[in-house]
Amino acid sequence: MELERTFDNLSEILQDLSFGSVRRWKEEHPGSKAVAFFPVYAPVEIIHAAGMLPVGLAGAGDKLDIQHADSRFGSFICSIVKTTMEMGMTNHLDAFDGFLFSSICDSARNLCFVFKRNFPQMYVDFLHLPHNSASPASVDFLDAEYRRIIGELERLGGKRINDAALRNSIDLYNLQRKLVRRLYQFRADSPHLLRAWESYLLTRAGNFLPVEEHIATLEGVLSLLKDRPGKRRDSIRVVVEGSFCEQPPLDVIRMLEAAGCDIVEDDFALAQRWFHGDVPSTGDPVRALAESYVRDAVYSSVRHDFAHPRWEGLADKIRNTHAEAVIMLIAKFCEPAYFDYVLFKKKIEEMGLPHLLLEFEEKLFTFDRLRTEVETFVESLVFD
Amino acid sequence: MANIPATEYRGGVHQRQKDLMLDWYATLDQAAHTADPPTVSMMVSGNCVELLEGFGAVPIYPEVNALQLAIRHQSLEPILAAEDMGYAADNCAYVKADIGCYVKGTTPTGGKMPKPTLLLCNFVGCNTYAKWFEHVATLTGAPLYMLDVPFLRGDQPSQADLDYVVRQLHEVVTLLERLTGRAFDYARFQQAVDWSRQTEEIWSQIKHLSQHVPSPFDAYFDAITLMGPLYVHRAKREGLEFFQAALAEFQQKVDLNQGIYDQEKFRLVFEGPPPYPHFRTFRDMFAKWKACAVASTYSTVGGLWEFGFRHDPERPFESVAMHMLVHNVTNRNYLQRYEQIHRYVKEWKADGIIVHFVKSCRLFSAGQGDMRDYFTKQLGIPTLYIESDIEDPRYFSEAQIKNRIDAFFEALEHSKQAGGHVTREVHV
Amino acid sequence: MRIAAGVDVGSTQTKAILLGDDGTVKILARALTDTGANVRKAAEQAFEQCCHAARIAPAEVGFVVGTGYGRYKISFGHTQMTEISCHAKGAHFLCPNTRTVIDMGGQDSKAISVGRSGEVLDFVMNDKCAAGTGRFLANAADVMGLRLDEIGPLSLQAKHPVKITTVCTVFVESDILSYLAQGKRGEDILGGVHLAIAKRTMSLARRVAIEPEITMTGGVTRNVGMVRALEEVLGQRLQISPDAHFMGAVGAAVFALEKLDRSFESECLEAPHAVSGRN
Amino acid sequence: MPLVAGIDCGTGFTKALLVSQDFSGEISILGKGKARSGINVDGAATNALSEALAVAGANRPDVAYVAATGFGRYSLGFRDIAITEITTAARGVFFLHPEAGAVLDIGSQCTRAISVTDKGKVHEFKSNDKCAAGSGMFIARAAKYLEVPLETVGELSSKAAHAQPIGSVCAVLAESEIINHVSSGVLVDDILRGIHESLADRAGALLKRVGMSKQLTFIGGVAWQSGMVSALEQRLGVKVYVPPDCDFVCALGAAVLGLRRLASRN
Ligand SMILES: Nc1ncnc2c1ncn2[C@@H]1O[C@H](COP(=O)(O)OP(=O)(O)O)[C@@H](O)[C@H]1O
Ligand SMILES: Nc1ncnc2c1ncn2[C@@H]1O[C@H](COP(=O)(O)OP(=O)(O)O)[C@@H](O)[C@H]1O
Ligand code: SF4
Ligand code: SF4
Ligand code: SF4
Repeated sequence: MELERTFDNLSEILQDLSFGSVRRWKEEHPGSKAVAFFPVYAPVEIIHAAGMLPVGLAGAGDKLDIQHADSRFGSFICSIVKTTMEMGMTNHLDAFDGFLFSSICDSARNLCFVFKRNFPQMYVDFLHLPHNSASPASVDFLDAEYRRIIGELERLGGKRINDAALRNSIDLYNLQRKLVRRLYQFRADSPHLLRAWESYLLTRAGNFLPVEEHIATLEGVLSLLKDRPGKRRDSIRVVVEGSFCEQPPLDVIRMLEAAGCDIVEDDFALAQRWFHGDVPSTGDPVRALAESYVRDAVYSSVRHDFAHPRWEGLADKIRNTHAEAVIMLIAKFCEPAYFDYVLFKKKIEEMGLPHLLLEFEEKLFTFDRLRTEVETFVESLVFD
Repeated sequence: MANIPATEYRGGVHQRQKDLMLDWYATLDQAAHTADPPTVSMMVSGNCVELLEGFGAVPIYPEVNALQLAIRHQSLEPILAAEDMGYAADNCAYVKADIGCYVKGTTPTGGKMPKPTLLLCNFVGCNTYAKWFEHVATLTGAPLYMLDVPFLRGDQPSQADLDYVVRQLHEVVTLLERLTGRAFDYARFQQAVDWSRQTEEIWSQIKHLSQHVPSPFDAYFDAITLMGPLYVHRAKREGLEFFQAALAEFQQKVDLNQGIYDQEKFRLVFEGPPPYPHFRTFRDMFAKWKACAVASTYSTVGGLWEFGFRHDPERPFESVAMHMLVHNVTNRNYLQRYEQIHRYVKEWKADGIIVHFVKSCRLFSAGQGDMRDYFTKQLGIPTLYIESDIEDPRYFSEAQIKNRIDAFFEALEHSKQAGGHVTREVHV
Repeated sequence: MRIAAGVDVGSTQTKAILLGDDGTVKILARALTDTGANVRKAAEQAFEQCCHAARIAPAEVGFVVGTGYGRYKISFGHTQMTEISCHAKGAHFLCPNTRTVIDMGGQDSKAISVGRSGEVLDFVMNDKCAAGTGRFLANAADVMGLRLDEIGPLSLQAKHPVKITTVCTVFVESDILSYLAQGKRGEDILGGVHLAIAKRTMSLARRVAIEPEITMTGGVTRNVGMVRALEEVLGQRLQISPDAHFMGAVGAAVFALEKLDRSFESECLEAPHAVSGRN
Repeated sequence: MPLVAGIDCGTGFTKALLVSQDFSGEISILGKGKARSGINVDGAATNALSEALAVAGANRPDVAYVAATGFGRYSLGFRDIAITEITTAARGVFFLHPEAGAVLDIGSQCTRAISVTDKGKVHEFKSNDKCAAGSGMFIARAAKYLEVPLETVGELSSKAAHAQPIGSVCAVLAESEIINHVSSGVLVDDILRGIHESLADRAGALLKRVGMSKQLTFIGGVAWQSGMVSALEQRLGVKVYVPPDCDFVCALGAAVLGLRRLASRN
């Protein structure tokens, strides 16, 4: 019961496009700012250490009609870019004082500058994350880039960000990521006790809850899960890959499970699992963050490290979770994900696993087509 | 085949350009057979061809191959081959055409393409480059260096940005020394930077000639002809001589008050890459209205020199880095592009802007709607927005595009007859 | 009296208008016919019908301007103009305070920002995809087993309009069928369909500066459901002339009359067949 | 002997097929029926089933198990199981023709390519779900515009001498292109041939992605059209086999799978 209530609660917050929880936080912390970031690889620790609320915005889902944004972003552009623009143009983002974008793809990058023009009252910045992990110069560069952002945030917040605060933030987010990893481990071991849409809600909550609250929620849920009743079902174990940025509708995740998939790994709301391990909180914290991004970040289609290719990362996931199949769940018009599909596919085939490519949009109200494909896929694996 | 439109410029420049490019292809063919000279594959955008001169290495530009395929109506087949491998309908078709060629072992000229000594991904703006090079590296097994150029967040790069790029350039030098077995010839590099400086000066003068009414050449369609030598030969004596001759030719036309039409009726600024698979058809749609491009952003992909930047032989590495960081349209942010276009409209005396949305290329096109909004609503400059593709012949709907272009000119003609520019109230 | 004609060869329907000028300009006759496969014939037919209705010989018509997607096929026309210029011109002629035109036809929709003398200041059209056009509505009617003129009124009764995922003219059928299979009411489905198109059209139209008065033109003006849905999304009234469906032809005829006045020869006169589907 | 019904609730037509299995394991087809789908899935299915029952000389209570497939499978109230039309297409084809290899299914709204394993399971499949261009409905509309009956489309296209290529990617916009061709005097046969060729090319692209074999089994309503068959053979260089009741293949596959489920239940 308590678990169900938590999930209901979270899904409500998730769908609240007026960002009541952010407004409430600002009321409780007078004079503080809220800074939104585009969902992948933002230095949340820095925003947090500035005494601000970092909020990961992953589009508006199916709750907002696009009526203004496609006059700015035309055809062949993914939906998250358009709904984010739409939220801005319809005053849904008034609770935010800043918006941080990063170098993940051309659409998101151009969105940053279109934002700058359209919303001059907001602090809008672009973080260049290095793509050359092989060069030692990368860490120095990112170190400087983070310090530039720190300077901007200090200007915005009117106060300095000190190392102690930054270390404290790093510890908190380390703990948060550890709990999320534990949640994923639990799901991989007992997919019948924790459904993917539930773990999705829990992870995604990390995007908008204050980290302290998110930690408490995760701890609460983890302690309750152990005793949850449940029965193993006849399903196939799948890894879902490709929705690291734009998020599929909750119903699509539910549909995958209803069609007979146990999702044992995924990259939904990747934000909460950026690093493989902990960011060191001793020594220079800014440098530690920069080092962690360059050396220890989890792969995704928008991070380039040719020495540690993404397809090997996927292979590891498959092996670690003993998955039987892969579902590539890609947002329509997400160019980085579609490029990677080719190399992922090659790897999956080399491993002798079946896979299915599915495309989604944030706004999807009828699922017949997708469902037919998933069911066929499952039928081909279970029927003899 | 369609006849050559009367408007297409066919002076001596054209023949010399052809010869230069054929030379280049011949060298690549030779490299494919003898592995000499060394070849470096890189992107046109903000390319660092000067650095290669320090090794006597030759650039391979996958984009130039891709555009040659499209112009010769050969792009669909490799695109389909790539789609068979799993590339999506919406992926950049430049990449698909190039990958398709690797798989099929063909080139647009029929010659052989060498396996590059180094894949140097000069990551200048376009995220697709990074994918492209990774994919070619996996396909060919050629070594890859990802030269990460920080995107311009403000108007100018920071010292950290500059240091980062310079350090990587030095890493590339070390890597190339190992791969080619040749020592880096600093003096030759410096000389190359100096050739570039001089070529750029001439190129900039050429681009300013189109400020003249009538413009002596079309700064979109004709400028593309000049882009090959600009990227391949800029850092060589041949390049400089080519552009000197071109300048003389165009200057003569200016002196004679010759435009590309008997009477130039409209002056335009073009934004976005052209629809190469339908290049002629597209050009004719403007020729019909005697409309001439006086400036274009696409012709500044490789470098933006008309506003003053020159390579500097005194600071060769820094100036190469600065060129990659700031002085090419792809690494500049969107608002800087608005400014660039706006300057063109004012200083090159244009009547309107053509925004060509290219489905393949989000670098250019993601946000062009906002650009249109800015120019029409904020500045009141007539702006036409049309969609097709740079490489994929399937996305060109002739009747629809023609319809829009005709309507645009009907409106422009009407307001010109009514006296001067289209006037409209400015809304903010 | 000087007589001029405008023929709008649309993708779905061909419209012709005869204008007479004996000091005051007035519409002498109108004709409407399905375009069908033989574009040239449809154009001739509409033109002849007009002449017949006005009891004049075709030779008495001093100037004919063709417009619409099939304009290059008109063998008897003197010149062609794009339908964008013509809709603006027509709207200005019949509703002189028009500042914005929203045209919804069979295969495309467009929004035009119009200057004080009827000139086009700015325009946008839907691209590539026929999604969200009159054809889309016709398809929806087909799937529901209704006549085209029934769906508009029915959609007005919607209480809980459904959400439509796709606005693809072809795929909308499976959306509709799946809602029907779920037992949704016909009016709610149609309400959803109309609303989806209205939103799509408005998001297109917002690309030009929308200023009152807003005049709607094209065949879809006959669909009251669509008109209401657009007004709702727009939050403003639309002006709809009784000749809204003929607006392109009206504009073409006005141009024709002007040309007659100035005996003006366009420099861009193009021979039929200049554009073929082939590249 | 218990009967098993396979019912394919398609977007255009609902097809019902009755099978039974004797003690040696031999499966025989006893009857089939077809009805327009429309809004009421149960109604259409009942009509189709009644027709099949009449052919089989059996009554409703004889039907022990109903396997539903096709677009409306979940809306069929009296089903025992719902299976996707891709799985049933593979099974149906495999039943008729075990060396099938690859299956191409072109229905009103969807084109699918399926590769089948040597056990009759789906190996891989791809469908063109982005855009309706290249599906049966496109042909049906073209036929309407060209004012020729759908039934004669195949024959006309087979006769064509100079195929007229169709460039548009959109089914709707392709119509205006077609109209253009007509009015510039291109023969109807040549246009239809062009349509078939462009469909064959699209189908070829899908087939390549699932792995094409030398043999291709072609089902779905469009398989009626001989011109499409020859276009496929010509453009793809494969031997195309069209099962006699190509529109009942999914219903058959459903029935066959239904028999298995019934057996495992008993
Ligand atoms: N009586 C009617 N009731 C409702 N809609 C109609 C009616 N007549 C025509 N339409 C709509 O108008 C469209 C045709 O509009 P039109 O402006 O003539 O298009 P085009 O110029 O492209 O031929 C049809 O697709 C249909 O949706
Ligand atoms: N008698 C026929 N002759 C030729 N083609 C036909 C015939 N009947 C149907 N078709 C084609 O088949 C398509 C319908 O195929 P079908 O497999 O029944 O679709 P679905 O199962 O999706 O309803 C039609 O759109 C049409 O193109
Ligand atoms: S969904 Fe893909 S294309 Fe869209 S913003 Fe995210 S990474 Fe970029
Ligand atoms: S996305 Fe654009 S800039 Fe990038 S490779 Fe493709 S065409 Fe070139
Ligand atoms: S989605 Fe539909 S309307 Fe759009 S291009 Fe495809 S067939 Fe045409």
